[in-house]
Amino acid sequence: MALDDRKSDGFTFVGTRPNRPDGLDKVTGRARFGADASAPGMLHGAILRSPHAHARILRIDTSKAEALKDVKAVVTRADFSDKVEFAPGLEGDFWNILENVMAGDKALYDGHAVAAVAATSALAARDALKLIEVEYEVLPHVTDVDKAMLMDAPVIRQGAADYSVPEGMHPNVVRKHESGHGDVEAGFAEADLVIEDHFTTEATHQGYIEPHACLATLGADGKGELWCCTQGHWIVQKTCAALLGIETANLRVTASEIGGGFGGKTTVFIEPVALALSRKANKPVKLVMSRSEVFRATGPTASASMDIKIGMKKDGTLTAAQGTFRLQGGAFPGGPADFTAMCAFAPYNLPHVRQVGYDVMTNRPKQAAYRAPGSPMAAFAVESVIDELCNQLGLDPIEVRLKNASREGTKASYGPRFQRIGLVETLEAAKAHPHYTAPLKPGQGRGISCGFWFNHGGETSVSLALSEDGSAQVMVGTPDIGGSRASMALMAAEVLGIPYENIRVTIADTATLGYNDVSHGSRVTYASGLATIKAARHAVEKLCERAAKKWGIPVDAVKWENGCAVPSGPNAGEFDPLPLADITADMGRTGGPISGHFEATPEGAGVSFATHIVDAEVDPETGKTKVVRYTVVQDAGKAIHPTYVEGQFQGGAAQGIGWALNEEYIYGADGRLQNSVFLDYRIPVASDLPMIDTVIVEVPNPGHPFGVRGVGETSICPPLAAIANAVSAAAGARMRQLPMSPPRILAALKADG
Amino acid sequence: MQYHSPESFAQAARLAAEAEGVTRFLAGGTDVLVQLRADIVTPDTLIDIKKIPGTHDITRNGDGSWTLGVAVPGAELGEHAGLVADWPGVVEAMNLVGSTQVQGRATLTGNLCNGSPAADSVPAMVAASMTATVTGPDGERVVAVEDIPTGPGRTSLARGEVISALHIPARGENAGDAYLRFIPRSEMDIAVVGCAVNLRLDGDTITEARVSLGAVAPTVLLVGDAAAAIIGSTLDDAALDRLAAAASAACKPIDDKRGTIAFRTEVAGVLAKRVARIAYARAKGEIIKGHHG
Amino acid sequence: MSKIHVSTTVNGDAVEYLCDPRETLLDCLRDKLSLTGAKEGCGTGDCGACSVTLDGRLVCSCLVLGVEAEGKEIGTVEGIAEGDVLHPLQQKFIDYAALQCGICTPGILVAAKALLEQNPDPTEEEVRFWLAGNLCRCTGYDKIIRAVMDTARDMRETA
Amino acid sequence: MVEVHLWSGLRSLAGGCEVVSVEARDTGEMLRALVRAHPELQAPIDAGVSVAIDGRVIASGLTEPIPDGAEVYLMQRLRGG
Repeated sequence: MALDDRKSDGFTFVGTRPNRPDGLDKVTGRARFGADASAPGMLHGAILRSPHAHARILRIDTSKAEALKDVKAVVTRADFSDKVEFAPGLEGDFWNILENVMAGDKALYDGHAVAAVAATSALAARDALKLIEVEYEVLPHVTDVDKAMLMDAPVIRQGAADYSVPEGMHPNVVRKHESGHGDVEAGFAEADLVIEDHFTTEATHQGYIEPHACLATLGADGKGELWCCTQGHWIVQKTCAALLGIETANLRVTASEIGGGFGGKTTVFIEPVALALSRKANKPVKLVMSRSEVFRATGPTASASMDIKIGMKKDGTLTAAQGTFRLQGGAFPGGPADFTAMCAFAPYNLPHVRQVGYDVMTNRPKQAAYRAPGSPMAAFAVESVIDELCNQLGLDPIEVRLKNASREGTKASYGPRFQRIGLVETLEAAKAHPHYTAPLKPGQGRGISCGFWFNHGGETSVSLALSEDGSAQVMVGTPDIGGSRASMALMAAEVLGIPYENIRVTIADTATLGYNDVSHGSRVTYASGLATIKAARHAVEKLCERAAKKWGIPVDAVKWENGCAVPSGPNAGEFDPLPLADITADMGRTGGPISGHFEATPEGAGVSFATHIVDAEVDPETGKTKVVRYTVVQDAGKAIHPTYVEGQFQGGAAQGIGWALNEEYIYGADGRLQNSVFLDYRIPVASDLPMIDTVIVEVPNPGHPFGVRGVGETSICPPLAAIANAVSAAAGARMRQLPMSPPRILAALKADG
Repeated sequence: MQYHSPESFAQAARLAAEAEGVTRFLAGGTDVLVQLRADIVTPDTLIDIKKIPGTHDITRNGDGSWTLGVAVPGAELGEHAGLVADWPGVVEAMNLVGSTQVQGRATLTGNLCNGSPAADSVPAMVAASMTATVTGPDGERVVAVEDIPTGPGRTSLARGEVISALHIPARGENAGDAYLRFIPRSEMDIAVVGCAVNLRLDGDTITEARVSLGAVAPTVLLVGDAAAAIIGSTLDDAALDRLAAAASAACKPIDDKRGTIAFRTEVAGVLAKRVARIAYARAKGEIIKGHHG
Repeated sequence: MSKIHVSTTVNGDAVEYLCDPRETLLDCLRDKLSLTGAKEGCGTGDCGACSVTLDGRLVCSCLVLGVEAEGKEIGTVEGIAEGDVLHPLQQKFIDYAALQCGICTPGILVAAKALLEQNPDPTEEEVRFWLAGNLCRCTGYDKIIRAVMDTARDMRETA
Repeated sequence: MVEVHLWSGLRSLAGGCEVVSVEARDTGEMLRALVRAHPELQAPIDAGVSVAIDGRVIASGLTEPIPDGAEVYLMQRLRGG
């Protein structure tokens, strides 16, 4: 462990490991998640979903359902309904979201919502769905990314492509990204060995344990209340208001405790439907997805088909790299092909590099962000080829990566030069870790991989209010997914100099704080943390002003130290330190309440890198893989609460293990999802995993007052490749397709043997 | 849905015989409730048999045979030292079904009547020559376990018939049974292939054997050729190879989301060898715990 | 469809409710008794978030019908603490940061408590297999397993 | 003058140029100037771009100052998960 409770870095609170403020609520069952709310007179909603992958909706007859006494509202998008439930005339992203939450002319994937009911009980709502008659004209469908690009593929939607797609491509190709520098052909000519290979990954789901849930109230006066589990309630507010045709400020959204998101709760699915039902029924409506609905109709990640070509000299120097990345993002534009391309070669200093990404539509659910969207699959393909180059040239994989690693000043594969980054430090720490040199047993293989993610800032508002007794309330707008209340309180305590326990952090609703971007892009500790620090500093300025006034000296002669106003130097005068609580005790009579604020869009989220080491054991007779040892090394910039940083590292690794070995969306020939339950969508269980060791590297981010870099996403970038490299070593056969399921590994063993 | 909790099997059979529409019996409920919840099967009549006397009992009969109540959950089988000592294969097969939580509810009878070709406990019950008492409107009959499933989701039970007890023969001397399955994870999956072996020794030589396979055909397979491959042997390498070949040859699997034809066929042979070794060691008196016992 | 009257005991308190025979015990706990500590993560017995004890036996409350609770003793996460004194597992989960989002935590606590009551000295492997039916997507299980093992150690020492 | 480096997918919209020189003191001015110079760049800029100034990535801000001689790259707009 790189950090402990001994403080040697000038921080008092930051870097310690106190208990999270919401711990008690969460171990006693008291914490209220999305489905835990209810309201007087509440109705229960349910959604009817298309059983077809692609079908024209010819007719929807809701009359039998509406005739039921228990049914209070039915909504559809149908133009032939008397009243349009959703706002007409939407364009762009809002139109795409509306089309996704309730199908228009066509059902675009198995599970696409086509109608919804609100009834007096959940059972009554489910029963009512069975009485809704939908007449479909089933259309040809396509769910595979490569097939969707073929000229004879069914067209999901004409005209969805943007400016970037060259003429002559299939209409399902909706965006193209191309970047790089140098002359890759010249670079390949300089290489002693060039490897070119093809890789695929399947779509995986974020797999949060809490299904989407909300409780909506919308009256005829256009004023609404919405409670929901979301990674960002302001985006919910903005989107729902647009889809329902009401003013944003008239919809107040409160974020419940959130049972996991990983990117999948950064958009809306059921919330606009619940609001529409509520408006029609004039009663509160609770809508909760089943697990099957979560799998069929919320964002999995994109699947990918990738071609990689990399050249290396005998001494391990990379000469050139080229990649083509085709990402399948479901029935709407948005597959993260651009990020896949931009992240692919970011860890390496390459004189010649070219990357091309294609965003391709298929008859699958609209992909949603999943932890570093696009980057893990790129790392899988690229780091597999680098591993193979090292194998064939007899080179140490960490030495080769160190030799070519991006550093401060390196021209990134995606364009600009890197600022201070910590890739080399993670590689050095991995090399020094006992894991890297530990002996392997027969049948085991070791793999390593690097990973990269950009991280994000985003709009951020924080308000901090002091109480008369000297305690502080911090209101932030980013839902706490994994202990961020604790990090915020630590940063506020650091600035204010008051005990961690005297600070209460609340996730404010949309009516009580300014706009906040979603909890995504690993931005919470970075951006809400920066905002908390600045809001606390703002309050400290005011505290210093009160002290200056009391002492009769200029404010610039007062400084803040250990929770007290003190004279800034001998010339300022002789005054005893004035503790925060002494100032706040009579603040009402010395100028009024003291609060601090921050509202801005921080632009300094430092990019981050990680290096993972993994040992895998393959059963040669069955192809079954067991991950026997795992070590995550990642640059956190500065770990505010190291325990929760470790938790992010471990969680990312575990999700990566699932993605690499067992998780996948399986579609039948009929275009229907075959594994929409946890029984067959196989996320890792406790007995599948070893302990996951962590090393926190700290190369401070110059864009954050305490040096924080986001840590949530980078941790899922290296695992796919690291595990593939370990399995390939153990099996003696290169694995190019995820998941590396036992049948695939056994087939590879047979082909090789 | 009408819910009944009769106090005798005769009453349960009568209710089932007289009921209209779809009838389901409720023991542990771990399949019935999943199907109900997912709108796959919503019974018109649900007959909870857990209030019938004897359904929670594990009884060792005077002749060494066992009678199991139909509502005994897997966890209770696993906690019964005497049963585990006699029939570790049957118990470990049942204990592999689902999670600890599922073990608190799921029953051998339910696993059998659900009719899944991949049911873990069924190959072990077949290898153990278990039988079931079936109570119907016209009385009782005793049926071999392998004659109950007739295809995916289907059984040979007639309308109004309900399994009222399960029976395991007396263990006897120098015998052992075992069950293994292949799943991609370490827990919580449906078997991709399952295999049970039950055998008896005279000295080092196998004198009796039953080998059964799950998840490789529409119903559980009792593979006579596989048993013949090891009977008379000391489970030497040649016998094991013959066993594997016979097991693989018996497979009539499908390609589906859980496995391929080639994979199932290959792994059936691999498992058969591994299971036979465990059963053999147990017959020799070694205590070998289940894979996570 | 007529509803059925059920009398049962939850966390030691006698309670009653009326339920449709199709409703699960989880539905009844959450919607009729407002005990929302048990969560529905899957509804198919695959995630363990709804774990409760039924006459002392660990079960998924989504796989038990509400009507089956008649005359039974049910234990939920809300009954784990003794008044304001947390169960050692609860305290250790906070101390170890053995939760991130917290949605799986109630089920894991109920399951881990059942384990320690039956096996006060479990191996890591035993803990992992016992909890295999409790999915956690945030933590990678590392801190959860450590918290359970360390609680077991503490409880053995104080016993 | 600011030299703005385009990602290669944009070059066909900018007369094949890899680098476009514009007069601009901040990111917003720079983007407006790019569109004036090459109107076809309107579509990608409307779709969203980020800007790297001497390696510091500005995800969306239009008011970030651009110092003289800074190395400026356009990037696809950054999002997260």
